[in-house]
Amino acid sequence: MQSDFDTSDCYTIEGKLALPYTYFAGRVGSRFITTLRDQHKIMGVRCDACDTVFVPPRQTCERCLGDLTDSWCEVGSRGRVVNFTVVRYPDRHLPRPVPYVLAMILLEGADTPIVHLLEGIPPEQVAVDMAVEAVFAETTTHTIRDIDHFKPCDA
Amino acid sequence: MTTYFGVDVADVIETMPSRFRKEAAAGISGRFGYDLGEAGRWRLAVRDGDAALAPAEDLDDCLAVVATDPQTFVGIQLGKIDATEAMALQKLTVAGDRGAFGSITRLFQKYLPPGEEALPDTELVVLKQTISVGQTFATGPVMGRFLKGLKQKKILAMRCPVCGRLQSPPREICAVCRVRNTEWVEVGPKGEMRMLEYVYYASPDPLTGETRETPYGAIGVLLDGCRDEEVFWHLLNPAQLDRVQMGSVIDGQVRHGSRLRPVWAENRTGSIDDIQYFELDD
Amino acid sequence: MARRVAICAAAQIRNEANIWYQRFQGMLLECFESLVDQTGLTFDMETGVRNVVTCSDDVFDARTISDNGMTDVVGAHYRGEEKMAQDGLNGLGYAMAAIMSGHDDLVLLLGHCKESQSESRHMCTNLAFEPFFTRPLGLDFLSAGGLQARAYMTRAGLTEDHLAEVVVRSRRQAAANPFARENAAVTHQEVAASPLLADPLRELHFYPVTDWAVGMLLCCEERVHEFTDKPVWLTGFGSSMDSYFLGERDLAFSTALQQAAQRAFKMAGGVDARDVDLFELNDAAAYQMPLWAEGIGLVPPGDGARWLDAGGPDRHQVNRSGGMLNGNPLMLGGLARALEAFYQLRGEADDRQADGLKRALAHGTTGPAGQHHAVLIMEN
Amino acid sequence: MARGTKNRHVGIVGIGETKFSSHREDVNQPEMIHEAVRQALDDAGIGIQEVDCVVHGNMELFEMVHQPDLWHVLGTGAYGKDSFRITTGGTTGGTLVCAADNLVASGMYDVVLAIGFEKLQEGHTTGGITNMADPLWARKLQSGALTDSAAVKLIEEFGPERAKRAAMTYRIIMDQHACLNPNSHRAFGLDWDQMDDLMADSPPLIGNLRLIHMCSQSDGACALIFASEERARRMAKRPVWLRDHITVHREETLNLCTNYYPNNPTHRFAAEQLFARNGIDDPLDYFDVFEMYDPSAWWGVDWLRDFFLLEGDAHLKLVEDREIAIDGRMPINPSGGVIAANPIGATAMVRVAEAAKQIRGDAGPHQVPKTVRHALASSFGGTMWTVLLMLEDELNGWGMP
Repeated sequence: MQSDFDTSDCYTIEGKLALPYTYFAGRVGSRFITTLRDQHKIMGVRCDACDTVFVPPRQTCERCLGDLTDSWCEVGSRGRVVNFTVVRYPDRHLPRPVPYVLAMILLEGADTPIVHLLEGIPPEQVAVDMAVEAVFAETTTHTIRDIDHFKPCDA
Repeated sequence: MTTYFGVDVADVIETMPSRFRKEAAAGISGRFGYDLGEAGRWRLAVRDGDAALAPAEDLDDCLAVVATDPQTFVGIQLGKIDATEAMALQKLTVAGDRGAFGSITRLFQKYLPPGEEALPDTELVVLKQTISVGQTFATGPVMGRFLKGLKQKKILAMRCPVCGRLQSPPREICAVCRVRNTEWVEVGPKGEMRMLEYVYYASPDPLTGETRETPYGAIGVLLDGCRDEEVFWHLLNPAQLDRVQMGSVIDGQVRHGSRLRPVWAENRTGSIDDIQYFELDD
Repeated sequence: MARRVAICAAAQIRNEANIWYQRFQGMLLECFESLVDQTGLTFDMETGVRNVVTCSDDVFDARTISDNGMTDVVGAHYRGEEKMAQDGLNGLGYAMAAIMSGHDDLVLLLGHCKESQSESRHMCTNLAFEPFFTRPLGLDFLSAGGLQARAYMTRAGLTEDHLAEVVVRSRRQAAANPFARENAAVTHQEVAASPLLADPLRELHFYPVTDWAVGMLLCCEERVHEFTDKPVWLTGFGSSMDSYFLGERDLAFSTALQQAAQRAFKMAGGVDARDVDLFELNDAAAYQMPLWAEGIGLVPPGDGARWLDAGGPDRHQVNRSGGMLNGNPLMLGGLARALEAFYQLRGEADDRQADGLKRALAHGTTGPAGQHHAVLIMEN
Repeated sequence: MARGTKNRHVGIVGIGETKFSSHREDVNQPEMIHEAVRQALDDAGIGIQEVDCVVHGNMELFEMVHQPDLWHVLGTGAYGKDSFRITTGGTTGGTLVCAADNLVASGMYDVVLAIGFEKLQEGHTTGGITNMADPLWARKLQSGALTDSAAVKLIEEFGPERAKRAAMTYRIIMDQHACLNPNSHRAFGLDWDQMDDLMADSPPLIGNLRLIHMCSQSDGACALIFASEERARRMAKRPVWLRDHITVHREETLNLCTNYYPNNPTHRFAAEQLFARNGIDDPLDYFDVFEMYDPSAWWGVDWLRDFFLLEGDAHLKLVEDREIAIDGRMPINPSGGVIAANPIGATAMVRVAEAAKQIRGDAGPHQVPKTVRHALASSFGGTMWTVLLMLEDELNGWGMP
């Protein structure tokens, strides 16, 4: 602050940015979520032109704009950790009390890793390349958190 | 009965209790009327998570009554007709407590014609949430001084040093002259009604996330000491919405509006709420 | 060939942790008044400013159409105003186009962001993640940075010591910058002991909450003499967008930045990083300075650690301002880089002035872990 | 053009518009955007690899996705390309067109794809617009973009009977146009014999502004492809040239009684400036069609006077004589306009898209019957902001040295 700035009339007022929202997953996203919810299967989409299996799914290939609507393939519910971080700052938007692990997990059969929660192991023991498997949620949130978390498993 | 969009209107009505989502209805009770023209009049009684539907001649005891023709009713149920548009066209009206009726309509699962099942791959996933992030809004020295004035029941304005325009609430600058406002003056607190926005439409207040009560009147008051379009924006006592007269100036012809005075809040903190609203200064 | 474009003047307030005593309008007005004082610019419809480009953000301002609140304080009443809703460096790229096209002779550019206003800037950046697959996991720009930090540090052999050195240097450089956020000087030990936020990122590895406002006047070649005798020419601009999902990017090497830089170099007449005398890179976190240096082609891919060990940042004049790491708000990190390059190229960088400068590069990023990059080449 | 000359000419070579609708549960945001992008690319007969730069805009608090162009890269085609995100409230679609024009004319990019969209079903539109107001004062008072100030003004000047009839006449003509446009969100099939009932009985929103007068809340996207003259001539059968554009904003504080404001209305100011610098003396005579951003029937009627620089009741007469109908002297919104479909971030771009289609002569059932050579398109947003754009079927030597 400049030293000559007169702040005698300055103060702050608390408020919010609070508005209701309704998000639609669309046909492709919905199929992924309902399959996850009802069958505990994780689906990907395959772009033949880019020779890539993408998870999460998308209707259009981001890279070549090819239509991927009907190019579903199932990927495994097991995979390996390719990267991770430990979230240690508490905040209201976080799904868990800190600390918790956010890992990038490459599922069997997928070419692109997804980010998810890794639990069942102390954060300091998490390592790249470890094998993990999905633990499915008991109640649906209609999001990727129908996988509750991933946990370590035998390779 | 008749079919619309290939669906028997009776089936839509009679499946209402079975489509009622008990789990979502906790704490909601009341009677709601459906006046469906040639498809009859129906009363839906909701209590403690249960719903009962019965034909009824008299719907006077209902919290809200929706009146529409059977075709529109079925169309809305099937998602073929938009309810808001039906209202715009007068094909659907809601008498009584619109808000309560709105909450009831959300308690039914979507109607599916016989033989159609909700297949997993046709289900379209929806995520409803209110996003709320706390904010600390700065007043800065200009708005701060104005808001502090309200604490002392004073309405302050700033005057442009070039064109003399008054602004209240004040701005740091006069947009027209592109110079800082420098001079403070006290205006009002009484004034003349210039403009009334009679608001029927209830919408959420983003500062709280709550839905506003309607009707309310947002008003432009020409405070004493101000001229032309230097109006002050606030609320009108909702009980006086139909009693005020707007003023105007057209081609120099002045027509005066109702005289208004502010009603000050008892506990004033230096915010817009320090004035509850304006009311007629009889 | 389109006409050339120059920045003629710049103004800013100091970067601060919490400008609780000013509305953003007041912050912008100080910059606006300074630009008018410096240049005598007018808003005459024939010869004055008719177009203002602003940079701000609806979520950080908690305000739909955030530019609506500032029309008066940026002089745009009854004139044009267009809001760049990306890092402000893109605003400079767009302002260049508006002048080169012939549509405008002058463009006033003003930006602001008050990170301190919201309860948590991480809640704001969490909203940049879509609602079904990423937002529910609590991802935000800090945790995305944690993931990128590990990926890059592994690839380039970066250690905690390297990060500490970047932070210590940033604080040292910023101490010579009177408009930099006031931060305590720190030691390597203090950096290494600061709390972990998103492993391997520590508190001091990530840029602090900052409020700021800035403004510039841009002008076509023909009329530069009306406003300054020290124009800084904008000679190249390029940007590029990477994949959205973090898993689909190479977090350890930014191809988008490489593309953005190549486009900017090409436009500037086919130069490359060796032809640039000073670099300002948008390092929201300590690991990003070498990562972005690789992206623009200053450092071979994967050589970040060796480059730091060899004193690369000082040798190549990288982030003499202290960088974003010392504290600039999101949305303005890249614009702050261009501002430093502007002062350096004019020889007005006080105690941090570099010698013999002809050409500088300013870099800006938008999105988590640098999804979108913009590169601007500036010359005196 | 400004005071100088345009560095090079810019043509619209591809047009894409989704169907507009109150609900698009079947697609997410990037998927909906992609529908328009795909159409525009196909219309231009090019692949995404020919696009150099993507310009994107909407209002992010309507859907609450921060910096949504980052996510939307899944549908926009911006991957690996230069891209900008530029927004100006309701005028966003117009601003994106101005931006694309500047970006191509500058020589920085040869082919630019501009995308405006909104998925209003995903948020609360009125709440979202209310949130544009100052948090310490007006946010408590405003209710979205709903205002009957234009009604008050017209009623004061021309009396309630004439004003209300003019607004409803305008409304019915727009609905008749909307019925011709397969992309319309709302097309009721209103008849002239419903006029009295609608004037009396449509649910009131604010004062004399009734639900029937007001624009819809729509989902939809619009994409336009712009190319340099050289590329455009090779690409499109018939490029539509963007001649000039002007943007006029005004201060945040919006006083409700504007009829004695010392400044012109922004729309009028924009029109005066734009027409003067392009040598157009009589806009009503010069232009063949006008796609106006008309958020309500009241505003539509009121603004005709400003955009065509009319005096007295000339604008009312245009409406009363139905000269604004598709086969009239000055067809207004043959598309049905904003009352028929309003995906806000796309709306202003749809005006340009529709004006361009009229010049190409391939608007379909809502093609204006006469030859269209000169088209005008407007945008509205913020607190009475204007973007006004001129489109031409021929270059005619304008704008060059």
